[in-house]
Amino acid sequence: MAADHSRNEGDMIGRALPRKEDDPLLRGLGSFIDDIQEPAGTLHAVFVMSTHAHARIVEIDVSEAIRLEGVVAIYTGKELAGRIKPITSDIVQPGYQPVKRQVLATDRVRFVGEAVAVVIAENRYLAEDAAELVRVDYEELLPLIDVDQAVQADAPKLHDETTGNVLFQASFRTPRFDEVFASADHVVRDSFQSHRLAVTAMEPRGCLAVYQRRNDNLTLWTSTQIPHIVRTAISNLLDWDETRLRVIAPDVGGAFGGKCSVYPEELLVSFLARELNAPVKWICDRREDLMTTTQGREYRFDVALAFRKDGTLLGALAKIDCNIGAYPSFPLGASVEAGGAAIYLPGTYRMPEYAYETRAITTTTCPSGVYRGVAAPVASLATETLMDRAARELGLDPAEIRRKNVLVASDLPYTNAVGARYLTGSFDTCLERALAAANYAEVRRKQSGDRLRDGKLHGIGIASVLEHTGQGTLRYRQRGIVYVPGFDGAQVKVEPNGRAIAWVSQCTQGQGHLTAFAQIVAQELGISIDEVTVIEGDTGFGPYGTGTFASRGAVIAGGATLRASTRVAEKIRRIAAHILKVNASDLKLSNGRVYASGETSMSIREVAAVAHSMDARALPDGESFGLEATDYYDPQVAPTSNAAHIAQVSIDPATGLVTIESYVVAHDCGRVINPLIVEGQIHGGIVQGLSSVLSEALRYDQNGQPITVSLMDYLLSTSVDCPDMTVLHEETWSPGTAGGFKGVGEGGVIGALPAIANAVADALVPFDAKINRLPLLPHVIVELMRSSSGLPGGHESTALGERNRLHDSVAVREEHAQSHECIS
Amino acid sequence: MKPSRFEYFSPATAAEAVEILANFEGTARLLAGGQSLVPILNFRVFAPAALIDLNRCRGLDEIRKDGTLLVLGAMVRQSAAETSETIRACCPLLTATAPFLGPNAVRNRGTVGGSLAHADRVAELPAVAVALGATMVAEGPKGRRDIAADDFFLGDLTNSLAVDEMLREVRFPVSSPVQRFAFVEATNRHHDLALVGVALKLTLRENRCEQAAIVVVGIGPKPTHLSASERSLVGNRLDADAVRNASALSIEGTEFESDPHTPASYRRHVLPALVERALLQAMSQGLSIQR
Amino acid sequence: MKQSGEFRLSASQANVWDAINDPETLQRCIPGCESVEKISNVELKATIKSRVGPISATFKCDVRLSDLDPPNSYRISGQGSGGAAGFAKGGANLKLAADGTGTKLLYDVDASVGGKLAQIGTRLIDGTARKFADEFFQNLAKAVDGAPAAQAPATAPAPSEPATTAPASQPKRVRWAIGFVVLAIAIGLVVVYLLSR
Amino acid sequence: MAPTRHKIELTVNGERLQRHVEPRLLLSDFLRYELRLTGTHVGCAHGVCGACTVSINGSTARSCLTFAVQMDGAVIETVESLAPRGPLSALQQAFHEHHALQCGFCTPGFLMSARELLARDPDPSEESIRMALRGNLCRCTGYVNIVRAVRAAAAKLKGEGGTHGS
Repeated sequence: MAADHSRNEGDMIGRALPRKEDDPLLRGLGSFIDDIQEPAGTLHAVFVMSTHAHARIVEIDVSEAIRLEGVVAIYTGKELAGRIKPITSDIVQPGYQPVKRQVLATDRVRFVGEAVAVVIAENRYLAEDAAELVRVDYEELLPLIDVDQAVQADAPKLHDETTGNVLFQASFRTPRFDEVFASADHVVRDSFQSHRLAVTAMEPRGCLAVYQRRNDNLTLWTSTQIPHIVRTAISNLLDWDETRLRVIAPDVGGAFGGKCSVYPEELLVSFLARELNAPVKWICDRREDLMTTTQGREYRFDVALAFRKDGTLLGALAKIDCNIGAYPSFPLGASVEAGGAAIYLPGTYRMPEYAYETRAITTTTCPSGVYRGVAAPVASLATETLMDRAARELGLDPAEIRRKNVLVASDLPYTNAVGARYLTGSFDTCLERALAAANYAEVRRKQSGDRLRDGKLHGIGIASVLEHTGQGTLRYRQRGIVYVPGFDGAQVKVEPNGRAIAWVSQCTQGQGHLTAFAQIVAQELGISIDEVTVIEGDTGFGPYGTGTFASRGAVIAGGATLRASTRVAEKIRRIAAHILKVNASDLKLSNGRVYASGETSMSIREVAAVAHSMDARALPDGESFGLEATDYYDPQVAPTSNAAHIAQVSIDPATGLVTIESYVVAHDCGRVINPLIVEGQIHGGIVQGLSSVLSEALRYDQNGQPITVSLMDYLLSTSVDCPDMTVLHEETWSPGTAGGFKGVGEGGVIGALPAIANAVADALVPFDAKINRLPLLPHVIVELMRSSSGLPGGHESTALGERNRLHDSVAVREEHAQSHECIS
Repeated sequence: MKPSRFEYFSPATAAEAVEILANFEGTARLLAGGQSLVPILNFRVFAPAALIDLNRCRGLDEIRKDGTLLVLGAMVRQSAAETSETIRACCPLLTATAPFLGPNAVRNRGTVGGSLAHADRVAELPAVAVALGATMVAEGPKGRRDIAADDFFLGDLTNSLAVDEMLREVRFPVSSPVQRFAFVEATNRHHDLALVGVALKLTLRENRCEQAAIVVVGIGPKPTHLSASERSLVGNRLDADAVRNASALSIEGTEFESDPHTPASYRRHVLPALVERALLQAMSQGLSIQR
Repeated sequence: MKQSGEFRLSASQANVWDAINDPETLQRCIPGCESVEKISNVELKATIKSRVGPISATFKCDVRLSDLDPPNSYRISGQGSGGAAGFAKGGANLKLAADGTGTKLLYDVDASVGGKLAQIGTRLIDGTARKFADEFFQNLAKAVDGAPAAQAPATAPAPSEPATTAPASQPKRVRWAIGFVVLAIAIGLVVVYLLSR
Repeated sequence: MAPTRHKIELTVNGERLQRHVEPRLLLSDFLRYELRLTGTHVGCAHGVCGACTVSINGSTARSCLTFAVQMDGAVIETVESLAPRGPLSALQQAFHEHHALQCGFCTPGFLMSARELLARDPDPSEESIRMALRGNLCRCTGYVNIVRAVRAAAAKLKGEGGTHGS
């Protein structure tokens, strides 16, 4: 199946080239929002944030604050209500209720951190001084922290315009589901509660708006993944001619979904620049970021998997509730997580029968949004965890049950239970390669006697995962997400000097577009990547597009770049053919020249000169001047990438601290443009997963106060928590996408959650520990061990004694486990 | 996250600093390394009228062996615990604890005195100071006075310095060859703040324990002696039973506090293991830092 | 935050009830109580300066009293606002019961806090609450018994800066006393921040 | 009332400067806004993320936890000093070749921390590299290629017996 796409000497695509974008970043010459030299007279905005999770705003007194020296203006929600339209994600989908969000809360606040007023002052220090003096009088209302509170019959309704607090619900059931599930030999089920996460890009959000009264033009620099959508939103919500708006995403310091929404601050700062006729800047600080940037992945997955005795998977049942917080994000809306959660659950396995009910529920917590992997990491956590449990209960090794059920060549192309098409994949190959590289059989043998070695419990965990990538217009139309176009575009242009420039409609936040897309252009035009410049993230140039998220960069922007480049290459051939008096089809582009069979050739620079009428030789009849093409791309089938992850962990039985000992991943993202960049994406995804399994968690107290608003309390993994990694590449090109590319941005995190959780569960097999909650902080691990039926002694035992007894109990349980654990 | 306004003073001598401190009657704050203070200023949960910067005070950075005492000026940086041969020779426990005190950039700037005066419940140095029986030398308008480490820590962020006093220097007894030390801790991430930290000092004669100091931080507002464990060791041979016994007794009469992130039950659970580890480490003459 | 406790005082129930209703006694007993102003028979305003180490905040508190059953029990509830610092809410049921010659005082407190300090100072919440309760009962014990209360944990010496006491312009006897305990506890929760290094 | 400004004289990246600063001005803001040395980034402003790491008198420090007014007489180096012009330093080059940066926001802090490590320990083990970088958060790379790059730079510098990092 993995057709041999052998690479040619001189190919640019597929090379591990260091990135073109690195140099300025390494010299400290990056251009992140707050690095941009702001014009003289720039004013600084600071927001007054709600201290209550749910309350009525009785009065806002700015009298003291406005008197402060250096304060220019203060606006409250009431003053702006009529002047900036509310943000509304009116998704067109049955079971969906749209909700309005005012850019500043007017009468009611719905989460701690919601902005109730904005202070504009000469500098940030003064603005913060003034913000402290704004007095807000609240009348408290009942907070709704979790979905159970929010769906109770007597729960207060959070939004006047809806019925109840369920903003979206959908369900699905394959025709034979009930009968198959009823007749299954074995069913494993559990309720998985995933915890809320902060995206925590190292650069928090921010924007700078510069207004020109002369022509009512606005340029907004904003740290975003979706500059075109931001521009359209400003135009719609501020009634501003879109042709007078330019949105620029400069260097963006990470995004991961957190900058994939249009935020009130972007609208406000734009509004204020025009209102005050002055440049206005807002930089989100870290506390604000942890309180207001869209948060992710607070779901409950009640999942059941049905099997035959022999371990054959028959089907899955899922009931999913998503806590989407106080407001849906825009443009993706309230259904993106709940819908995705249901769609992503069938992974890399033959799963003929499937039924789900899914709901998106609004609560008085920070709005949620897409975060790297969206619901897929938790969906995989649920299915992969239950796979392991089923294996143990059916006397199979975790590797064995996966071998039995993972899709193989003969299954492909495969249409899963919810209708998603997998054209190609290397599910079984990746699994086997990862098992071999991790030396799985040997590890099991070593472990079989005793999981306790050198005073630590050792475990190994497998995950076989699917990544839905490169979703185009069709997927967004199906889901009724009307403000997300789904296509992207590129304009490729060869200048008179024979060098190429490409304007691409996406923007890059570290994924290396400026290098990867240059490789595509260079490959098509037969020039070196040093002769190609890629420009992104500026709505002032090039075609309209959707943006960079959901692993759509290489597939869709890459596809658009490829198509535009191909058309430019064709034109080069036509012109050269005319001049060299040969057939265009006989011409090859490489090393900056156009070669005909034999000796005849001319340089692309000469062709460019001709095309720009800077050469005695004329263009062929009917050929237009210039050497450029614009094209768009929208893949007909969203390509699926796949991977197998294997983690090995050790646990300190006394403290419960988990250490990742080794990590292997074999993955397949189709045709690889730049292996260096692909591996970087995988490493980063895995560590974001690792971090969320082991330590990250946003928490709210019973009143909805966020209690993880600093990086002292919101725990990101550091270099000493992370292992080195082995990454193995499979390349089954996608026949459904231009260039055969598949996406790779999210696979790492999708696999890391289940692989690490399963490894920890494996280390804790002697305790029958069932993992259905994250993060696995030391106190959680200790609880898992102590609640274990069989572990003698409680906390009174000394560690020494406990270790001895632990040793015994491990041995005992191992024997027990042995009896139905066949080692692969 | 920008601090509120404050007046700034940069005195050249401790005497000057104390004088300014007195003038502000408790509304001024001393600035040492700033690694704990500046964050709370940036968050604006603390807005002193003035900061008195000790970084230019002469003599506060001295490291000196004075007979049986190792004297550290209040401004000796935490990094010195690693780099100073004098400290390594006189107080190996300080050196062994250094890697726990946060990353290099923090230790380069953060001071030993500042960490002690900040009296943070999750900080390691207070445990070390108490275990070693250090003496805090306070300087005020009426001159200097000694405060035993045991009496210095009153609770969260609270020490026994008067409003017009500063911590001038810290005196650690120079350790002897018959002494053994260890520091171990339980953390949420590798090398994180101490959920529970244990500092240990044993004095041995013919393999009998003559003296034992076992001090825990992280379980409550201030460093606490594990008296029952200490008593159980004194006068006895250090064998496996003694270790098991001392570690079992560590939770005897010990109070454990919860916080919204970590339950008291966890702290109670890990303390015996940490005490055992510290003892085993000390017995194997481990000053090898355990990860 | 929930906390309940019990203290034994050697003074009689009547004396304890009187003591905890005597404004001067209260101002001495309640950590950081600066002023008290009676609004009505069931409402009262108070200013409490709460401090942990260097960090302090002044809270304007509204107290409400209910379920009065002198000299036995009442329900007290209130909330304090510290402006930008945040806010605290508290409520408690308090009971006095004769216990031989002495008096048993039972309290059961429910307090919560919000705003910046609460969000940032999470790690010390329980400890601070306990400290406030302990300090009050220590002071109370001294006031009524002239001796430390039975089974009272060792109390800390006065912090570096004693809370200043503003002239209290309240009528002779007000029955608000224990309300302040609640507020003191609640507010105590707020006023902590801990970012070590 | 306008705040009193204090005069400071300091050396930044080899250049002697004199400025008047308000006491509360953070060093990070002074470098970024007054000197336009925007390579030093602010990722948390409470001393955890390490993006603002600079060198003060030869030792790394968090510029978000230091006030400019304290820097009178100090010698400060920022990421801009690593390769002011011409080719990248060995450390920067290793970061480039090993794809040790993605979004690049945290990179200046990592470079300053790694530079100090290599100056103190020319031949660090993987463990000591990870220890030395644990005060710098990266959300993109998973630290894998950063650690590999620092090892490669160490090897290269040892080969050259050359100056560390810069």
